[in-house]
Amino acid sequence: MNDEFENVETLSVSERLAAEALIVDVDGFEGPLDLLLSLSRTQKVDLRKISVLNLAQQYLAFVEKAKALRLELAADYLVMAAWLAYLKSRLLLPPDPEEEGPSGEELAAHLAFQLERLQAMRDVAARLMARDRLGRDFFARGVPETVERVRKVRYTATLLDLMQGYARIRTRDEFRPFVMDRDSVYTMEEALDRMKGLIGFAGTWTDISSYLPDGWDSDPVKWRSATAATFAASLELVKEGRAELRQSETFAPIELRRRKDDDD
Amino acid sequence: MTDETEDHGDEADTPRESLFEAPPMGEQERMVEAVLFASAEPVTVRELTDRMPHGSDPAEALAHLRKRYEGRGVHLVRVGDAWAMRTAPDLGFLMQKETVETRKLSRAAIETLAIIAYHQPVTRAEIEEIRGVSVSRGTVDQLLEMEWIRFGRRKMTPGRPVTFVVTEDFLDHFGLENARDLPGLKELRAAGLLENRPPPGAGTPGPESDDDDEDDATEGQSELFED
Amino acid sequence: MTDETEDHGDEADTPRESLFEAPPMGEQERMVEAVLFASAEPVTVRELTDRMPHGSDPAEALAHLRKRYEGRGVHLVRVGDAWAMRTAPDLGFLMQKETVETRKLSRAAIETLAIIAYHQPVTRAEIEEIRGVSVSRGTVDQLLEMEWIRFGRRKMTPGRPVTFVVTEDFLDHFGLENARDLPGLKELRAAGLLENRPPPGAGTPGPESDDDDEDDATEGQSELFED
Repeated sequence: MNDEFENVETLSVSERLAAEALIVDVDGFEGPLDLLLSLSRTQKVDLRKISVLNLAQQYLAFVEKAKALRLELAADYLVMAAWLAYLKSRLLLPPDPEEEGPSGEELAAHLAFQLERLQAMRDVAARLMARDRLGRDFFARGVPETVERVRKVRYTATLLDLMQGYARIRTRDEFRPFVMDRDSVYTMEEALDRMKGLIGFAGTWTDISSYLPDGWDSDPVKWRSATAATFAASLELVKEGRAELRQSETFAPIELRRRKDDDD
Repeated sequence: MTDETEDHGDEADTPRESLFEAPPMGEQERMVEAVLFASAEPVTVRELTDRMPHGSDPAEALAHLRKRYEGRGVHLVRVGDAWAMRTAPDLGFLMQKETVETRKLSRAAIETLAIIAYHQPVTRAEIEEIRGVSVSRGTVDQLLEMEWIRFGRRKMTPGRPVTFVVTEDFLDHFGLENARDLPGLKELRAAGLLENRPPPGAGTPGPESDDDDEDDATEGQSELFED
Repeated sequence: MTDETEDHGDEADTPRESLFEAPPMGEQERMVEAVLFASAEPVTVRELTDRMPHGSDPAEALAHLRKRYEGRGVHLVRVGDAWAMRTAPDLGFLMQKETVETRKLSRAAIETLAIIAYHQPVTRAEIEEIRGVSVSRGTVDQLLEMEWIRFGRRKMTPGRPVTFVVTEDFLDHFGLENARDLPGLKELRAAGLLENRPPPGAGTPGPESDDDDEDDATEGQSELFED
């Protein structure tokens, strides 16, 4: 718009003022329909009796004036101008039976309808805004008591739940994963440890039962475990080449001694 | 097994409530009075039913209460499906201290609001068609933010555009029982100014003319405006 | 109260030349009603006088209004020097929206509860030993809160740990006369309650295998309950 002003510098002051007024006017309108509605008021008749032809002429004159002042009108104003020029010609010329599409009268009627409808909306908007309004004319409770939302959770369980729960724990105890009861078990590792310590002194054949740890010969369960472990450990020592085993006959005591060449 | 357990629980619950008789109507009236009085927002009958003792009839209590407050400094008003207590409008002058400065609405916003109220459910394109200019996003946003409008059902027309309708807050703010009470609504309808008239020669007939879904699309509107 | 009200009234009565006649008392009552309703804070007689038309007598209007609201769902109450409307105290329950949600007790809570019931008085350490997992504070708190368990005597063992026992409420809820009425494992099995095989790997294989411990358990229980 400022560029336009530079171009109008040659205009007289009054012309420029007029131009500015027009800009303000155009800016003040919310589009061509708003401008048309405003122009239609100058006809001072009921909107339903408005002369659309006159209105079209008024609008076109307005646009001409703007052009003369070299004001740049927004595109939609120019589109409307073109459309109204077309409408004007349709209204002025006798209807051409060849031509398809709506008649000039139909187009004019619709424009009149649009204007009337827009005006109606403006009227009711004003009536709406003039109503008694909450917070201005009538009021809500000043100290609203908030509704407390208490969410209570009630837990339930039945006797059955309880008993099943208990049964679950007890049976879990009974059937816990199998773990060897170590109390009366003498492992081969233990026997091996013990025998490795003692074997250095076994230069002569010795019954392996003498290698049993103290206190493991009275309880039969313990004795069985210790004997088995000691025997297995003896075999291991032989396999390592550190000892020799012999048995004179079936069920005779098994004897063990250090290998002669195992000096160190 | 679990089923049995739950059945058990239900049995314990069901008979308990029906053991109590609904309180007398006078008492119910007091209850409705207290609840509505305490709330700044309108309260629905449904909500009242939920909060009052089993077997209460808040609708009847409301009718009694409304009568009782007739002509008083405080009124019982209906807002859509809900009820609220509001000071009598003629006493607004006493409440300068309580007056809430409502945000100044632009002319565009006011017109848009009116169009939505009178034409709801209405699409943005329809609003633009009526105003003859495009509707700025800000205008709609402002109205949405104020909770005076909300999205309605989509139109059953090509593109299934969203529609806008006014809210209960809108009704509350403007002291309307429902959208049917909008000022001048009847006259506008009689004058055919609420019709969605397609421009002649637009080629495509308007959505109303031949769409099977027409009822669906306009239902809300007719619902609101038919009586 | 009434006296004080009248004292305040004096202030209002102090002659002020007024060009206008005061509105009728009924109107004044409406005004006071509206102001008290809409005000966010209690309103003093002085404030009322300032707000109302010249020559009004808010103290008298208040007295009328107070009478009018007697026995209603809303009361006129005095707060210090000022007046306010409040919902009747007996209707406070309406201002609470209670939603009761029934939830099944968690497995951990049920197990803990069962151990307490079967082994009471029992310490937390004992519960943990029996369950094989530590007992969360929340679980015990929850049971205490539900008033299904309570603290029992301290154990006479090092550290004198607290014990837990079940309550009357617990017995009521489960329809037991006595915790000793709880069935032993043998009975549970007879009732088919142990057939529910937990998924493999849960560490609880079928019930068939071991009968010895069952008796043990029952024994332990009665032992515990004997004292």
